[in-house]
Amino acid sequence: MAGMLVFVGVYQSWSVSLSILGMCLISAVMALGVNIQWGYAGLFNAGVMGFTAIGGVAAVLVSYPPVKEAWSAGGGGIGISLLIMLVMSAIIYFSLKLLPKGKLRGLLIFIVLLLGLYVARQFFYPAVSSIESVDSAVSGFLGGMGLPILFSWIVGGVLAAAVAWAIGKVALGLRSDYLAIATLGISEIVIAVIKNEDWLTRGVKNVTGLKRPVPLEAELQQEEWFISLVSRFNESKLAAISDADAKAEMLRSLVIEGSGIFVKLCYAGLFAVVLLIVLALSIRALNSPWGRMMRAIRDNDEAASAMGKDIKKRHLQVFILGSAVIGIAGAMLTTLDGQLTPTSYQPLRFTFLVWVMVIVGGSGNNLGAVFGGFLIWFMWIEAEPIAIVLMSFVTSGMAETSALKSHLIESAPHLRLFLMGLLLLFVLRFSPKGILPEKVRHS
Amino acid sequence: MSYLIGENLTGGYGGMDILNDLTISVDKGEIAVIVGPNGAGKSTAMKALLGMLDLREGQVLLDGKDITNLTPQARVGEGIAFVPQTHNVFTSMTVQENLEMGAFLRRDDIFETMEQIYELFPILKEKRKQAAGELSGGQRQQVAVGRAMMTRPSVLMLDEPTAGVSPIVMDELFDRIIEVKNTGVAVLMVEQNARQALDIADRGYVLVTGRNRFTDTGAALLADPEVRKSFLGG
Amino acid sequence: MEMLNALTLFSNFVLIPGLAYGSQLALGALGVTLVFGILRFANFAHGDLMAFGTMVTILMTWWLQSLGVSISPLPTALIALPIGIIVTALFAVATDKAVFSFYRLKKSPPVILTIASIGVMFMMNAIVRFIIGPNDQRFYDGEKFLMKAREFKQLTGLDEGLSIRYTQVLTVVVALVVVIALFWFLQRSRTGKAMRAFSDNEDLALLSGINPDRVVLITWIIAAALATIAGVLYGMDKSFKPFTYFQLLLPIFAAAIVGGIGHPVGAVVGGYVVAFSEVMVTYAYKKVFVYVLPEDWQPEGLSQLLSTDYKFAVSFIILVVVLLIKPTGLFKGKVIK
Amino acid sequence: MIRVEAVSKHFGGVKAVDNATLSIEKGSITGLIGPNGAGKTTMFNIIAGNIVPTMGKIYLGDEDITGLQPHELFDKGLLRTFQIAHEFPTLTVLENLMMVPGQQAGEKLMDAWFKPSLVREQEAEIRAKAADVVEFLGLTHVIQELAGNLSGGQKKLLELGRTMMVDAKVVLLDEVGAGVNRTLLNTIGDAIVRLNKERGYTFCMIEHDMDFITRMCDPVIVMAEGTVLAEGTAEEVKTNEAVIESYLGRGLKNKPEVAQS
Amino acid sequence: ASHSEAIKVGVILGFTGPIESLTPTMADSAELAFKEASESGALLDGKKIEAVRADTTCVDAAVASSAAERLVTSEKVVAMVGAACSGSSTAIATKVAAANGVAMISPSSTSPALTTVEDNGMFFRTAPSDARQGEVLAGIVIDRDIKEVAITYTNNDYGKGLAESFSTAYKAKGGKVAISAAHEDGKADYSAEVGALSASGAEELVVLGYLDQGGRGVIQASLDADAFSRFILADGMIGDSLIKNVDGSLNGTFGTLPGSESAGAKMFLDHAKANGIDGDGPYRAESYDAAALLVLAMQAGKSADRASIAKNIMSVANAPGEKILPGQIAKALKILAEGGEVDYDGASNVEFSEVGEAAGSYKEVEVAPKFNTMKVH
Ligand SMILES: Nc1ncnc2c1ncn2[C@@H]1O[C@H](COP(=O)(O)OP(=O)(O)OP(=O)(O)O)[C@@H](O)[C@H]1O
Ligand SMILES: Nc1ncnc2c1ncn2[C@@H]1O[C@H](COP(=O)(O)OP(=O)(O)OP(=O)(O)O)[C@@H](O)[C@H]1O
Ligand SMILES: CC(C)C[C@H](N)C(=O)O
Ligand SMILES: [Mg+2]
Ligand SMILES: [Mg+2]
Repeated sequence: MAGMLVFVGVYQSWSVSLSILGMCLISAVMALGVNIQWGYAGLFNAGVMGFTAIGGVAAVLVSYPPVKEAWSAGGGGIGISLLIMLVMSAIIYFSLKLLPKGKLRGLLIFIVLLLGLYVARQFFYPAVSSIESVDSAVSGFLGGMGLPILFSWIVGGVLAAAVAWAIGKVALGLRSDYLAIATLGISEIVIAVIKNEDWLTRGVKNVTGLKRPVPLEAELQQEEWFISLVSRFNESKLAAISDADAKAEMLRSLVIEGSGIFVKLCYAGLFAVVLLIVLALSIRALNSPWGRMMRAIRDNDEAASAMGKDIKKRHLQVFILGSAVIGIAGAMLTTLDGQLTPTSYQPLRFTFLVWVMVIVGGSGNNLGAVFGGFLIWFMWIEAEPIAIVLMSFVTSGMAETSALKSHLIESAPHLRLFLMGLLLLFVLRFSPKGILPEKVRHS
Repeated sequence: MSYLIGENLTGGYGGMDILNDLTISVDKGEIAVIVGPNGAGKSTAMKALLGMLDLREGQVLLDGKDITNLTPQARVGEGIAFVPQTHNVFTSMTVQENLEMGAFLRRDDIFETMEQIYELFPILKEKRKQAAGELSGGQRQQVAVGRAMMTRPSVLMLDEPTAGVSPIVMDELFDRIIEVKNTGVAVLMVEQNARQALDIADRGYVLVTGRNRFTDTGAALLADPEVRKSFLGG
Repeated sequence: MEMLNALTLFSNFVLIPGLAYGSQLALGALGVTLVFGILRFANFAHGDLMAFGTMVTILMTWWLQSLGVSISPLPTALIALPIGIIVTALFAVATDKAVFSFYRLKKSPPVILTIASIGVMFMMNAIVRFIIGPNDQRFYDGEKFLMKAREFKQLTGLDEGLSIRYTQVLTVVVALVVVIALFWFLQRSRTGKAMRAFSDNEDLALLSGINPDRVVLITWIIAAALATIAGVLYGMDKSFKPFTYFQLLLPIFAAAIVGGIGHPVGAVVGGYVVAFSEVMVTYAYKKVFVYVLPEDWQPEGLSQLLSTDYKFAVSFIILVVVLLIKPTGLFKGKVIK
Repeated sequence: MIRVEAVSKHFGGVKAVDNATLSIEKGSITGLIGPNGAGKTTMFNIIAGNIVPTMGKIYLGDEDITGLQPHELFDKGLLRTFQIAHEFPTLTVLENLMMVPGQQAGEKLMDAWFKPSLVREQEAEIRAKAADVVEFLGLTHVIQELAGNLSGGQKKLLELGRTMMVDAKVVLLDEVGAGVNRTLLNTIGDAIVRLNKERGYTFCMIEHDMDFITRMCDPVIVMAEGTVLAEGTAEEVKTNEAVIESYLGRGLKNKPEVAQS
Repeated sequence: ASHSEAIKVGVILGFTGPIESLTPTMADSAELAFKEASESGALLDGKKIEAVRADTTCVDAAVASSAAERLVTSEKVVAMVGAACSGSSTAIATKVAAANGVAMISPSSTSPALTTVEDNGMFFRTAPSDARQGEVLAGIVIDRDIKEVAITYTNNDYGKGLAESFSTAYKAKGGKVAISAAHEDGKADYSAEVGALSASGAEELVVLGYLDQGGRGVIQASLDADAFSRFILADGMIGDSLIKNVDGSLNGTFGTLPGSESAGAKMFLDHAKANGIDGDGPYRAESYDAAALLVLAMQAGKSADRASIAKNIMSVANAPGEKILPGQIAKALKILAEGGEVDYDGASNVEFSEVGEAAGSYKEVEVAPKFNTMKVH
C-alpha cells in the first residue's frame, strides 16, 4: 500500500499522494468502527452515514464562532424550549422510576409529554424563525462554540455514541438485514434533521470556512521560517540556478508546493495518531476475553445468553463503541474538508463504500479493516486518472472527428466506476475472505 | 461382491486424514451398522460414500460400478438416499413439503409412499402443514428419515436416525427399517443406540480413529465382551 | 356531492399515485426478494439490472420505431419487452457465472456476495451509461391517459378531476399478476419448491437430487425478467434515467425487507407501505376537509401530518416502526446470517 | 429447588406446554421423559428464560423467576444445555469452555485495555480448569480445533462441558446422551452423580435412553401432550400402563427376541 | 517551455452523480472556447490549450479536492473551469485553488456563501449568486399580478437559498407564499410533493430546481394530476430539454435565467450549433465564458503562469476595452496581443463584481411553445 502511495507520489505528485493518504487514514478509522460492530459482534450497521454526519455536525458546533445576532435573536427561545424538554424528560424519568406501573402513570406521562411539547413549541418555532432570518444568505444559524476544531473529534465521538445509545435501545433487537434497513432508515432520518434544522446546522445551505487545526497554505507561504526551511531542503536545487530572478521564481514555486505538502503532512500526522490509538485499543480488546465473548455472541447469541452473557448490553456496548469511532472519523473528515455539506451524505459513499472497505480488507481483522480503508479509498480516487489514461489509449487510434471517439471520451468518467467495480471484483476473487482474513489469536 | 462398497477410503477435511484405509460394504437386503466412539469418523465415512468428501485414496462401488467420481446429486439419482446427522430437514418448509422434496427425482405418483410414511410416523401427518423448524427434536428426526424414505432408494444411509427419538418411535423405526431391508434395499446406518441397532444388523463395523477395528455380524459383535465394554457401554 | 369531491381529490392525489408508485416499487422488490430469498444475498446490482433491461428495451423500441413497427395505441415498448427480458436474462446469468457462482462454491458468507454485487453494480452502472448515456430518455409512444382530469370533470360534473394513466393501470395490474404468479410458483410448483429447498439447506437439497445450477439459473432468469418489467413500466410511466434507477434501489430494498425477505406477497405489501407512507403522511388534507367538514370546523392551516421537509424521514420512521413491531417484516421473512 | 406452577405455552394453535405443574427437588437428579413433542424442551426453555410462558409461574427456591433473561438466571446458578448442540463454531473447543465463567475481568473493556496482568492471571486459572474438563470429556486431541468442525457427538459433549466450568446450583440437561457413545455416556453419568453428591448440584435431565434414566434418576417425571402424565421412581414409571402405551412401547414387532441386556 | 507543448487547463465538473446529465455539454462548451483559442494561433504566439477533465462527483468534497489536487499538482494545469456544484467549488477553492494559487472560474456554482469564501482571490464565477435572482423573479411574478404561489425547491444550497431570497422578496412585495416545500432530486416519485403543493390552494407553482432532476419530476407529476398547468421557473429549470422531456403543454410557463437578450446569447447558440453542441441549456453559456475568460487572461498577462492568469481575469472581464462576444475569441486575442484592452461579455453578458462574480442580468422567458425571451431585467 505504501508502495502504491509512493508510486503516485512519484508519478503524479506528492501532494496528490498525501491528500489521498489523509483520506485513507480517515477511511481506515471509519472501517475500524464498522469492523468493531460487524467483525466482532455481527451487527449489521447500515447507518454509517448518519454517524459520520453527526461527527461532522460536531465539528461545526465546536469550532464555528457563535453567531451573536442569532443568539440574541433566538437563543433564549431555544434555551427555554430545551429547558422545558429537559424538565419534561426528568418528570417522565422519575415517574417511571417512582410511580407504580398502571394506567394512571401512562396517562400522566402522556399528558406531560403533550403539554411539554406544546409549551416548548411556543418558544421553539418563533425562536427558530428569528434565528434563521438573521442574514440568512450567509448565516442564519446559531453557530458553534468557537473552540479549536480538534475538540470536535472527541465531541463527535461522544455525540455519535449518545445517538447510538438511543438507536441501539430501540433497534438492536432486530437481526441481520432487518437491522441493516432500520439503521439505514435511521441514518436517513438523522440526515433529514441535519438538512432541515437550519437554526442548528444551517441545513442544506452548508457551513463553510471551518477553522483548521493546521496553518493555511497561503499564510505559510509568507512565513519566514517556512521559506527558509524550504530553501534549506532544496539547497542543491537552488544553488544550481545562477540567475537571481529565476532562483526567486523557483523558490516561490517550491514554497507553494512545500506548503501544500507540509499542511497535508500535518493533517496526516493528526489522523495517524487517532488511527493508531483506535487500532491499538481495538486489537487489545479483540484479543482479550472480551473479544472472545463477542465472538461467542456473534456465533450463537442464544447459547451465549445461556452462558450468562448479557447479549443486549454487549450489543449495545459494541454498537456505541463502533459508532463513536465512526463519529470521530466523521469529525475528522469535516475538519479536513473544512465545510459541512449535508447533501453530500449519501449512503453509497458513506455506508456502502465503508462496508466494501471492511469486507475487502477482511472483516474481523483490525489490520484488514485498516488496509481495506486504504486500498478502497485509493482505488476510489485513482480509478479516475487510470480510466482517463485507458480511454485516451483506446481512442488514440481513432479519427479526431469520429463520433465514437467523442462518445467514448465523454463516457470516460463513467469508466471510473467500471474500473472501481472491476478492481473490487478482482480483489474479492483472489482473496474471497478479504485480503487479511479474520485471524483470531485463540486463547 | 456387495451392492455398495467403499474400499480403502482415506481422506479428510484438508488437515489430517480422518479416514484411514477404511472399508465398508453393504449388500441388498442387508442392514449394516457402524458404531464407534464420538469423532471416530463414522459420519465422515458416510459422507465419503456420498461423495461429499475429497478422498485421497480408495474407491466407491455401487453394484459393481465405480461411482467415485460422481457428484452427490448423481449418486442420489443412482438410488442412494441419505439422512445426515444434523441439519437434516428443510426448516422453513412444511413437513409435507419436506417429504415431497425427498421424492424430488421421482416422476411417479408419490401419494402412496407418503401415506406409508404418515402411517409409520403418525405425528407427522398431524403436523404436515407445520414448518419443520418448529418441530420438537424427535419429530424432526422423523421428518428426516421420512424424507429419505420418500426416494424409495436402493441404498438407504442413515446417520444416527434414532438420536433423540422416543423408545416407542425407535422401535417402530427399526421395525420399518427391517421391512425396508426385506424389500431388497441395502441399509447402512450409524448408531449410538448400538445395542438395539446391532441387534437387527446383519453386519457390524466398529470404527476407531477412522480405521476398521472390528467387523463381524451384528450378533457376534454384541457378544464380544471387549466390544461391549469399550463401545457399547457395557 | 361534497363527499364525492373529497373522494375524487383524495384518489387523484393520494390513492392512485400511491397505488401506482407502490406497484412500481413492488415489482422491483419482487426481484430483490427473490434473489435475497433463494440465493441468500442482498443484490445491490438490481437497480442497475433494471436500468440495463430498460435500456435494451428502449434500444429495441427505437429500432422498431425506425422500422415503422407499431401497435398503437399500445406502446411499442411492449413488443420490445420480451427481447429486453431475454437479453437481460442472458446478461444476469453471465454475471452470475463470472462473479457470484465462485462465492457460492466457496460457501462464502452472504455479506461477501453482497459486496461483490456492489462491484457488479458499479460495472453495470458504467455499462449502461456507456451505451445510452446519463440522460433522460422518453420512449413511451402509446396513448397516455385513460382518463384525463378535465374529461372527468366534464363527465361527472364534479369540481375535482381524476386522471388515470394507462401506465398506472398497467403497472398495478402487472404487479398483482406477477405477485400471484410468483407466489404460486414458489409455493406450489415443483421447481419453486426446489428453489425454496435450495435456499433453506443447500446440502440437503443436493441430497434430494435437486440440481443447484438449475435453481440458480431459474432464479436469475426470473429476477432479470422482473427487473426488466419493473424498469420498463417505471420508465414508461416516468422516464428512463440511469441515475434514478440507482436511486430506486433504496426504497426497493426497504420494501423487500419490510415485507419480509423472501416473501413475494411481503414485497408487494412492502412496496405499498413505503409508497403510501410517503404519499399519505405529507399530504395536505386541507382541501379534503374543506369538502367534508361543516363550514366552521374547517382547518386553518394545511392539515399536513408533517411538512414535506421530512417526507423521506417519515417514510423511514414508518419503516423502522413497522420493523420494531414485526422484527422480521410484515410477512415473517427469512433471517439470513 | 425449582417449581413450575400451572405453566402453559401456546405457539399459535399448538399447546406445547399445557397447564403443567412440576417441581425439581433440591439435590435430586430428576428425569424428564415423554414422547417426542411432549413439551419437554419447551419446558426447559421456559425455565431457563428462553421462552416467556403464556401463563403460569416459575420459582427458583422461593424466588419468582418468571420472565427473567437467561443470563440473569445463569448468574443465579441455573444452567442448561441445548438438545440441538449450540456450540460456538468459530471458537476453539478450549475457548468454548473458557468463555463460560462469569465476572471475568477481561470481559470488561476497561480491564482488558488497562489491566493486562490481572487478565492474564485469571486467564491462566480459567484455562487450567477448561483443560481439565476437556480431558474429562476425552476431547484433548481436538482442544484447539474449531468447535464447528467437531463431530455431532463431540459437540454434545462440549455442550455438557460448558456446564462444568462454573459452580451451578441447577443444571438442565436436554438429551446430553443423544448421539453420545454409550461407554462415554456411562462415564458422564458417573460425573453427574459425583457433582450431585459432592457439590450438591441439582440436575434435571431429558433423556430417551431408559437404561440411563433408570440408572441415574430419581424421581422421573413423564410428560405427554404438554402436561405431566406420571411421576415416580424409574421402576414405577416404567410399569405405568399409560407411559408404556404412549412412550415406551413394547419392543420390536419384526424381531421379537429382545436383545439380552 | 517550447511552443509545441500545450498549456493544460482543468475542466473539473460533476461528471458522475446527480448532475451527470448536465455536465458533458458544459464541458463541451468550455472546450469549444479552448478550441477557438488554440486554432486561432494567436494565443501566446501560437500556443495550444489542452483541457484536462476531472470529476468531482458533485456530492463528495473529498473526491472533489483530490481530483483538483491531481489536476494542479500532477497534471500541472494553470487554471481551472469549475466546479459545478457549490459544495465542490467551496472545497476546491479553499483547499486547492487558494493553497496553490491557481485560479478557478465556476460556471454554475450559485450559492451566496461563495461570495465570501476564503479563496485568496482565486475563485471566480460566471454564474450569479442566487441572492439576486430571487428578487428579480419575485418582481416579475408580482408584475404579472400573481398574488399567491406555492414554492418547491431542490433541497440543496442552491434551491434553498433561492427559495429564501424569492419568498422574502415576494412577501415584501405583497405576495403570499401558500407553501414552500423542498423536493429531493433523483427520487422515483413526486406525487406526494405535488399532492401537498396543490392542496395548499395556490394556483401557481414556482419550481426552483433542475430541469433533468426533481424539478422536472414535479412538473410532470403536476401535469399528470392536473394540479398546476403553468409554472414559474428559475435558471436551473430552463432549457429546451425541459419542453422536450415533459409530456404535456407548458404554454404560459415563465421564468428567469441569468443572461441577456444580448446579441451574445444568440451568437453563442449559433456558434455552438455550428460546432455540434446544443448551446441551449443550463450553464452552457457560462461554461463557455469561463473558459474564454481564462484564455484571455493568459493573453493579457502574456504568460500562462498561474499567478499571472489569476491577476488578469478581472481586467479582461470588465470594462474598459472592446466588447467581445462568443466566437470572437480570436479577435480578442489579437487585440490583447497588440496591447489593447478587451471587455469580455460573451454569452452571458459577463461583468464581474470586486470579488469576481457575475453581477448578472436576467432574462425573463416564457414558453410559447419554446422559451422566448420577453424582457431583460
Ligand atoms: N416455535 C414453535 N412453533 C410452533 N410449534 C412449536 C414450536 N416449538 C415447539 N413446538 C411444538 O411444541 C411441541 C412440543 O415441542 P418440544 O420441543 O417441547 O418437544 P419435546 O418434548 O422436547 O420433544 P423431543 O423429545 O422430540 O425433543 C411440539 O409438538 C412442537 O411441534
Ligand atoms: N468439517 C470438518 N472440518 C474439519 N474436521 C472435521 C469436520 N467434520 C468433522 N471433523 C473431524 O473429523 C473427526 C470425525 O468426525 P465425524 O463427524 O466423522 O465423527 P463421528 O464418528 O460421526 O462422531 P459422532 O459419533 O460424534 O457423530 C472429528 O474429530 C472431527 O473433529
Ligand atoms: C450545476 C448546478 C446544478 C449547480 C448549482 N447551481 C449549485 O450551485 O450547486
Ligand atoms: Mg457423526
Ligand atoms: Mg426436545
